[in-house]
Amino acid sequence: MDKDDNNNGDSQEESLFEAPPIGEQERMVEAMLFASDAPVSVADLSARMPHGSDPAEALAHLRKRYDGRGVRLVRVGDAWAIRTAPDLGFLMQKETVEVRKLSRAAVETLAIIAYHQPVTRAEIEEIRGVSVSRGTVDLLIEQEWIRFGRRRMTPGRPVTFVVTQEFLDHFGLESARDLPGLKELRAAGLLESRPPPGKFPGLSGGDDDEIDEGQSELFGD
Amino acid sequence: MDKDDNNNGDSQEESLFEAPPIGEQERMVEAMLFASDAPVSVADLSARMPHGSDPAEALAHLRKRYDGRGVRLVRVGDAWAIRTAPDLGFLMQKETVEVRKLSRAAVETLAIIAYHQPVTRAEIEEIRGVSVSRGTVDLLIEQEWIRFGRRRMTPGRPVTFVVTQEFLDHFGLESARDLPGLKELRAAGLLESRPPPGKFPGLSGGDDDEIDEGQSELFGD
Amino acid sequence: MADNDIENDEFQTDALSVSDRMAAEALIIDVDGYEGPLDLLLTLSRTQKVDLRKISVLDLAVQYLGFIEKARHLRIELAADYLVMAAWLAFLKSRLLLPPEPGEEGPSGEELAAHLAFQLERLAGMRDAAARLMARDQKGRDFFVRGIPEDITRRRRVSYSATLIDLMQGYARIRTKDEFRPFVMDRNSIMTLDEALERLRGLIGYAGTWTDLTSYLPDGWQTDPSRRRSATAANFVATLELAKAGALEIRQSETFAPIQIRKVSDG
Repeated sequence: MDKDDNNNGDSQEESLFEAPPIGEQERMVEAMLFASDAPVSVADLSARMPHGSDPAEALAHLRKRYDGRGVRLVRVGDAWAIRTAPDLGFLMQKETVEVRKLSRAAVETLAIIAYHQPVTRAEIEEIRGVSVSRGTVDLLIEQEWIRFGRRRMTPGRPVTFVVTQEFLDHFGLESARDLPGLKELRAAGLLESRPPPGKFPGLSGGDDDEIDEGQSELFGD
Repeated sequence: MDKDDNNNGDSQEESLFEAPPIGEQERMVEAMLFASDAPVSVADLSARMPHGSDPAEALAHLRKRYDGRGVRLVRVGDAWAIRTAPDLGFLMQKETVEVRKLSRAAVETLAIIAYHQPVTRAEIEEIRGVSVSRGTVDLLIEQEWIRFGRRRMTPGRPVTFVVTQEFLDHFGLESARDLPGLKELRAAGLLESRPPPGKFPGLSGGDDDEIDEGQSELFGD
Repeated sequence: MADNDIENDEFQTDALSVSDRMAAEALIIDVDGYEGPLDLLLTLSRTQKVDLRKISVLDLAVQYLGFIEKARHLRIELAADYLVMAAWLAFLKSRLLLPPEPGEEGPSGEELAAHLAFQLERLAGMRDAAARLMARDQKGRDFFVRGIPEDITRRRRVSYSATLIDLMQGYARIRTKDEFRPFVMDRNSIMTLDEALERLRGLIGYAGTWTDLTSYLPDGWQTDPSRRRSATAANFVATLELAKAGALEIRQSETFAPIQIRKVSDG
């Protein structure tokens, strides 16, 4: 394509700034369409490419190159975008996961289970100071972050909760023992105020696990 | 559904569902990686592809195909992602988000964690010769560049820090083994932990059994 | 700082010229710019212009001590760790210069020097590594992710997201709250200043004549030792407050004698 058609630049400029080869222009268009958060118009492409480039031709090449591939070049109004091939839509549906923020009650319940496992529902309630709703526990089980542990050998033989491998994977932990303790949370700046010295009120019914000793002991070997 | 097939697949099923040709698998991998802005693990790809597929081989083909193009296939830990070619960054000013300027302390702390991981806070302090401020660790965790690793099996069981997949992705590293200059540093013995002869003043850290006490003193308030 | 006179003497004998002083200050004034003594040592070591592995730790110790000395001349406050390092380097210097005393314990001067050299080289190595790391192509600056991640429509599963930070903060929130609990419960044997003040303000109107302070302790606070202690202290501080406000007078006939209070008469 003749550069004069595109630009009004005088001949001197043309000789100084030669347009990149079309293969290079194709790379540029590919990268811009990939990274852009909205379809990009030919004018936009042109404005960002070196002087004398011809995005329309580069687009034509790129479109041909993607022909029959897993993604393709599609036109959206007067702009262009890269989209996955429609016949592969079934692969995307697997990823069909709606992400919701976990409620504060659920986060706290989960944290207590992680730090104090195995822990009974009554113990969770004692620590949080409010009752644990059935929905919260169900949700965490459904999410496969907690599961039932062994029954406690105390009157009533209450079930306990423990965290799962899925939980560890999700939170990037190698084991529940690697959860940082209060001191470390504070050191990392995640805990604002320094509480007055004093023992953590013991959980009722704790048999072998002595929670009073604090976090580091809890997960000690 | 595909997942179920994988899990329950017995020999009968295998003969019924033949894996798609490798060219088709390549398209699938291409589509899935294009669709996602985060790296996708081989296991994830495999779970979403039809029974008998070999995403690793498809990835190898695809990587070759994108060689020299405007986008490229990069490896991030045990996952894969498509990223624009770094030489085309100049086209992308519009997409550039202002990256928070890291303090010298934060940069050095990050480097020490990357090169010495898993590393305890006391070890970082020993190397830098000054205490690590809470804000620094906080910032790096928030940035998702570091996370808590395993506890060290030494007295006090201090937590360690390691770098994340997001760190690798951000700095375009396939794995922590590809850190620049790692080999030279190791060859020079600079990544070994070498206990000081006798007591060494001024620099925090030192011997491990002091870590726990030291932390609460240093970072208490 | 204690020996000002000695310093003044030194000042007169080897008085620095103004330009010398300026130069010294330029080096030292920036002491806040160093991240601790090790950083300063690394900077000083650069002036030796040799490979860090061949550095002379003895020279470095002398340089560092000279630096500290200059700072003292210029009356610059140095953080404690700089002074600790100076003391240690003075010790190291003597170990390096003098033959070891027979039967002396501990590591040799050479071992200590070798470790310091190792630390400096390691710190320099990590600085260099950090610079190389930051010089790499970075996501969002040099290369980019997919701008339009495919909008994936949900089919059956709802995934709840929470980060480790959420989890840890949640836990910290509960733990912090609970650790306050015993403190709150303790308060039934503690009388606060506010309580005592409020009560005394009401009672003071009746204290026209000198009255023993202890007679103001409320019922139920006079027998149990810890409650009595708390109530006495609170009442005493409250009387001081009221005296300061001009509402009452306090007197005590001799040391350890009963403290008496009386309302200030309007007249």
